[in-house]
Amino acid sequence: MSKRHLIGAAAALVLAVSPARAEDPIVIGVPVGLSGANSVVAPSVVQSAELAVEEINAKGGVLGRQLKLEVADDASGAAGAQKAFDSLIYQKKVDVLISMETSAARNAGLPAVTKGRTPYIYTSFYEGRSCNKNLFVNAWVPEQQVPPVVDAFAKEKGAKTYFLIGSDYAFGRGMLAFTRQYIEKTGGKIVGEEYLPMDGSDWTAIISKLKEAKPDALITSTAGGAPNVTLTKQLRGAGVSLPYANLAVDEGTAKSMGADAEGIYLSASYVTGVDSAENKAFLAAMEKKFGAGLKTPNDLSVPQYEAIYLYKAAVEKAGGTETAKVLEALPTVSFIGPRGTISMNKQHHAPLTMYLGQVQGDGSVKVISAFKDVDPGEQCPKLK
Amino acid sequence: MAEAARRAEAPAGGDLALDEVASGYGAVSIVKGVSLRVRPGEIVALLGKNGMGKTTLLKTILGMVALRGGAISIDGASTAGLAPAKLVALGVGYAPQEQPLFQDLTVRDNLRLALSSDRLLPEALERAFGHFPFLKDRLSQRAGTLSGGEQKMLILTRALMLKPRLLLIDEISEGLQPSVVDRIANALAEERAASGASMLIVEQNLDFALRVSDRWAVLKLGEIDDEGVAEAEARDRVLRHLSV
Amino acid sequence: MPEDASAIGLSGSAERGRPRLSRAAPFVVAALAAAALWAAPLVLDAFAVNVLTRSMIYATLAVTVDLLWGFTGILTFGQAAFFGVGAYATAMALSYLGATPEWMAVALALAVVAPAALGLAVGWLSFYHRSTALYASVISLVLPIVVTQLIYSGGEWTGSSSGLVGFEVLPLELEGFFRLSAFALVAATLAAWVFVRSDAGRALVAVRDNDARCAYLGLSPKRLQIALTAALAGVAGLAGFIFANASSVVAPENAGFLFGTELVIWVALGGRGTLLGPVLGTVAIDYLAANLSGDLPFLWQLLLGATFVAVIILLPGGLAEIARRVWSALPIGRSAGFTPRLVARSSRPAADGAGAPLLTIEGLAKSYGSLTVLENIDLEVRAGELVSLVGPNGAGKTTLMRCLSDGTEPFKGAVSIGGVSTAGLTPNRIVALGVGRKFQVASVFESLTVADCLLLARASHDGLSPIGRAETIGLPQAALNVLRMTGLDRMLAEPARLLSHGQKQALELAMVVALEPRLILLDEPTAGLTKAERTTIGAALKALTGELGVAAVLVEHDLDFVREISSRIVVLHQGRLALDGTVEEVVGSELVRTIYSGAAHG
Amino acid sequence: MLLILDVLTTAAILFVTSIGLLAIFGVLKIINFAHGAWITIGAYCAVVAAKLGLNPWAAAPLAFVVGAALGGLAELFIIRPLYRRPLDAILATWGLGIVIGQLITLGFGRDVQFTPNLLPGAVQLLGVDYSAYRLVALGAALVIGAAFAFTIEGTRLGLSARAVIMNEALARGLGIDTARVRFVTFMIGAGLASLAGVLLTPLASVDPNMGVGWLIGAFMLVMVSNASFLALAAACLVFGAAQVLISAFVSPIFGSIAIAVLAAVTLRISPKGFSRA
Repeated sequence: MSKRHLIGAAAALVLAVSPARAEDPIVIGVPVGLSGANSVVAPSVVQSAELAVEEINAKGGVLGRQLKLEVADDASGAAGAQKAFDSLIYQKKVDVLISMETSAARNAGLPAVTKGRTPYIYTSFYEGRSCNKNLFVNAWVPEQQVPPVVDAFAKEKGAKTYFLIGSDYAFGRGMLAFTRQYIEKTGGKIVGEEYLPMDGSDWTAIISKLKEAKPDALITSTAGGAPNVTLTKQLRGAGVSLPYANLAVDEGTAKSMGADAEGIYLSASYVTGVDSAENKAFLAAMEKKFGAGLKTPNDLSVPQYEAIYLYKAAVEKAGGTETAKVLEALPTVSFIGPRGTISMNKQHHAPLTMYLGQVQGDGSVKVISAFKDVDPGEQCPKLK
Repeated sequence: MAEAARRAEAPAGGDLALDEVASGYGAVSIVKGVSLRVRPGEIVALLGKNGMGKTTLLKTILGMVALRGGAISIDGASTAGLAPAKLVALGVGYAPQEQPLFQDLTVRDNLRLALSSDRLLPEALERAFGHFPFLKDRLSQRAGTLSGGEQKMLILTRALMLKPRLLLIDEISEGLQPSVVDRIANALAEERAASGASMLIVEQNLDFALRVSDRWAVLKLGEIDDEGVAEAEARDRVLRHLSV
Repeated sequence: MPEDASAIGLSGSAERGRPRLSRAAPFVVAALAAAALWAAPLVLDAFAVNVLTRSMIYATLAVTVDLLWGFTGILTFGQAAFFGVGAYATAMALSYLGATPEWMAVALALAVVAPAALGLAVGWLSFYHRSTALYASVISLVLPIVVTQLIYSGGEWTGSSSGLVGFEVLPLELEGFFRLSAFALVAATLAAWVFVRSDAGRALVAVRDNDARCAYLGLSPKRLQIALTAALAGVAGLAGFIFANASSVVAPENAGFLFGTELVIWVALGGRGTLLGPVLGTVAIDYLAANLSGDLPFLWQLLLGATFVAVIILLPGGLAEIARRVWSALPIGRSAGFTPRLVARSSRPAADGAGAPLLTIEGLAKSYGSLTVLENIDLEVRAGELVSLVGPNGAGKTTLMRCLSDGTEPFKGAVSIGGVSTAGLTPNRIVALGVGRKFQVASVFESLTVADCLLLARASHDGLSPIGRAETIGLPQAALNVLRMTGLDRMLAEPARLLSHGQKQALELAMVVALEPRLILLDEPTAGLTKAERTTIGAALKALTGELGVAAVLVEHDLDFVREISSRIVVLHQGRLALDGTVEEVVGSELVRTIYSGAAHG
Repeated sequence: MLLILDVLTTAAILFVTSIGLLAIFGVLKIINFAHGAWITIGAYCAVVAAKLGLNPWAAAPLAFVVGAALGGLAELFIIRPLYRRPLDAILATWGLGIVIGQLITLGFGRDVQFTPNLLPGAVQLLGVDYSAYRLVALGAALVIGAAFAFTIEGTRLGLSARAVIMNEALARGLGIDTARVRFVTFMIGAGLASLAGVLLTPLASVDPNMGVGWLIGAFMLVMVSNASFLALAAACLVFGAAQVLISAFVSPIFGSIAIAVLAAVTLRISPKGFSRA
């Protein structure tokens, strides 16, 4: 319901600003999973993008040009992404793609990005090692996210045996592959690792296996949205009360899941509780713009907001939107946003401050500890 | 409710009139212009060899096969466009020949299905036991487990459940022993005596047909080939139409 | 067999000039379309080129769906799966082997062979003796689900939910892929067009209309359906190959059930059974979808869904139906179709040795559950005999005919034709033994013309051309006689559904006679016929048995008719052989009189 | 022990989601491919009930009524013209499903909705902790099955419906208003599908396309049951067990196609499926 209003609002915004300019606006394509697995978080991503565009346009735009958003639904999957990317690149002729998407959608979009020679900033945490001349990432990878969780479980809960559950796709498999590696490296043991297809919703058999394996802790990495929701519902329904870290849950989703999410551990580069002037200003601006319709800002929507500012900085440095120059400028610019100082200067990825948090009864996330400037590691050695 | 009132006023037996009735299936024309009258309380036997259109004619009267030409009226009112359910409500009872029973349902359920409400069941069963007392002990038995003769008696009983004013009966004597044929003939006679119902019976059993009916007609290739009054002398005349 | 060219040129000499013209038409249209599509990228923008490339690949798939559903009557959701298998075979080959020209050729071969092999297996599973259309649809529904799940379970190999991406592809630009898929579409449509207009194409419609009749003409409808499934799976795989190259991404959705339903929707909206309707429908709808669904995603789907429902209910012929109605209202649209001429051909030599019985039935018994329908039937029929099977309703006559013509029917006892046991043989194999069966309700191909019905009747002897139309149909003289006596020889271009009941009966008889059977089984051939029609059919039967030495078994209620033509009469009563004798013996017997006057029982 | 409970509850859920389809297929001989859409309608009734602040359980009767009412409309305008074209009826109902899905999207958005859990937590049963709600689902299946059995065996409507299933021509000849029987049956079948939608909310995510996944399983189960509801119960138990066991011991992915594949094979071997037993 709210999304319809959002899109309507976005359209109205575009209509209101575009005709007045002498020069054409800079068009930002946002392919995002309005339907399918990502539909739970997608609205918050669109909201933060709208705020960034509004703020920038209010201050005169970029190099005197206004920004304009083109949102397209990628249906959270490969086939939908192909259509969305084709439409944005060839029909809407966007200058840049900035988006939070599933790994399936990102992968499916990359050939179009390469062919269409469009810069692409990916703003979702993911399994890592996606390398493309045109692709930059300002969210976390397993190297940044997994260690805090595993270390905390080992230290605080004395966990030695782990059970891993994931959605069967690049993110789920990639995250858990790293998790397994890290756990085994630090002396823990995996007693089970199970996957369900992205469209699967019946976790019964896997949950029963989990119960039989009797691990000390559970770590899951599903596709966002529906799979995550059904898994959490069914885990709670089955009375599973282990220490449980969910690598794919964000604060917004946790909030909508209500009581089912209570007690879940998560590891993120952003939680609403981050204590900084930038974050407070951001939250206030979001509150003001969207009021009651506000979707809780989260680890997936905040990078989207920051990425638009990073793109603005790169265009200003490059002196225009020409792809080659923008790509050259992107790794050199930085922006101080709600998550702190962000710069995609490590092989097209960004060092980030990570937080270990736990979902409370009211759906808010309590920060347990913070880790400064965690390095993304060797993601794309062939890119600088 | 209005129907019930109308039925109360109407004479006991229905008055069926067929005027140049034609019908068939798909491209096939089967009944090709039949005119026939069954007056209140009258029993008319429709004779003829297989495939001559007798069953189709009955189904046309009941509204199960669409009328393609001519007119059908009951008590002077046209039945055009009336669904079988409507005609049954008007007092038409039907005893079919092909797949005439719900084999897997009990005798009681087969009988219940002929009634519009279960409240009518006890009274209707009482009347039925009057004709065929054996049914009393068989109510919970599956219809398919009855013997051939018993099945035929059940089919007839079911057609009588709603106290019809016009009965359409299709080859009720088929494949039966003479003793059973007798019981059925008696039941038809009793029913007419009790309720005054009119009947159109399709038959291949000539002796049975001539015994129970007042008049007969022979259908050949969808048309009435010959007709007459049911009397002993008619036997040879009809047999010429029926056999080799 | 000697071609006796004594043409009895009765039909369509006025139309002789037309066939060549209309045969060239598809090629001219195809050449024009190909030329236009070659030039199209010059005027279209990159987005349109990109979208239409995909639309045309989908349209190629729509052609295969139309052949299966529109022409052959197999409602399939499975073409998506074959497409997906082709696309994945390509993507996996290119990912793991490389994209050198040699490996590209291997990828192409895999993309066609793998789905075709899968199609063969699916066809075998879907089509068997007594399989139903619904069952084939069920299988076609299960297939994409299974293929999708296999892709999911392929882990790194298939990329699971993420699909495969980043493999090297054919070195073409956007325009190149556009032209490649345009070429594939034109070629597939042209091939399909030529095929459906050929004699073999009639067989597809025949299978859709009446697959039992096909089997009883000695054709194997199931084999045809299996072959078609496999071949069109290969074509779908080829489309998958082009798709994988053009998009450089393959995803599980490409093989999914939802995509399968989309294909059916496009074909239904375009107009099933018209080839061009589905092609244009698919391209138009997919192109519109790409343009509109970005801005009006829900409304677009809503509109499409509502239109689909409305078309299915109100306009089953799809949008092509509207075009066809307009076209046929114009004077130019009302040209008569091509009609072959009938020629006589010498019949095969009369049955071997009149001594041995042609049909032998020993101890045949048949029951449905506890109900015994036939018991203890022993019967022998020799060449040249015309045996009538009479008896009241429910005596088991039709059941007996079924047992004789279908060896898979469960019954006890033995039936042999010319010394060969029929146990376990499907109808088409019994027909190959020299048996022809005429059904009680005239069983012809309603959508085909009289000429096409006869053509199919000869198919098991003369074959069917997959590319062209035969100029003549060679029929045995007896079949020609039936046609001439009933006037059907002057109605060759008439669709069978427009024939009268009697004409249909005669056509079916002519079709059965055209098979040149040694034994002919007839179930009430005169039911519902006029007196004149009965006489005609009786004469034809007498000629068949008397002059050509064919044996005939006839179920009949009309005893006058039976008396006129039979050489022997067998009376069946309550599942048993009550009497077997000459016409005089049976007609005069007291038993028959009692059976028919109703007194007999037990 | 867990496995046994999993099998029983899985079978129960399968039964609940397919009984509505079975009712319609049995009497109308039509496969309602909009069945999934009615499941979705039911789930959204739970969403609406939650928004209105009703007791979560109140969604169940609400869904049945709403589903049945919409089912009545669909029967009149879409199913009725297609009785003689059963394959086209599959397509038309599929199209109807698309329309319903899009209308729901227009009304509620395409994202996942959250509903209150009908009964959270786990209970101790025979030595194991087991999801309380799955046990409730098992009970619900038994109640629905019993109510269905009573309707079929004990009421006039059920008797008429059985008569139409067994021999529609005869039923018509006896004066049964077969059009009305079909109409009412479709309403009940649609209502049961919606009721199933409510019962699924604690287990599944609620989004406009949620029903499609359930449709296929239900369809295959109904195919092997051949309109007999006892056969359906048996099929749910056997195939549900296969699904759980294959998921547990082979792979959840193969488990998810177990029903479809086994049902197809069953039909190939014995076209009447489970109803023969």
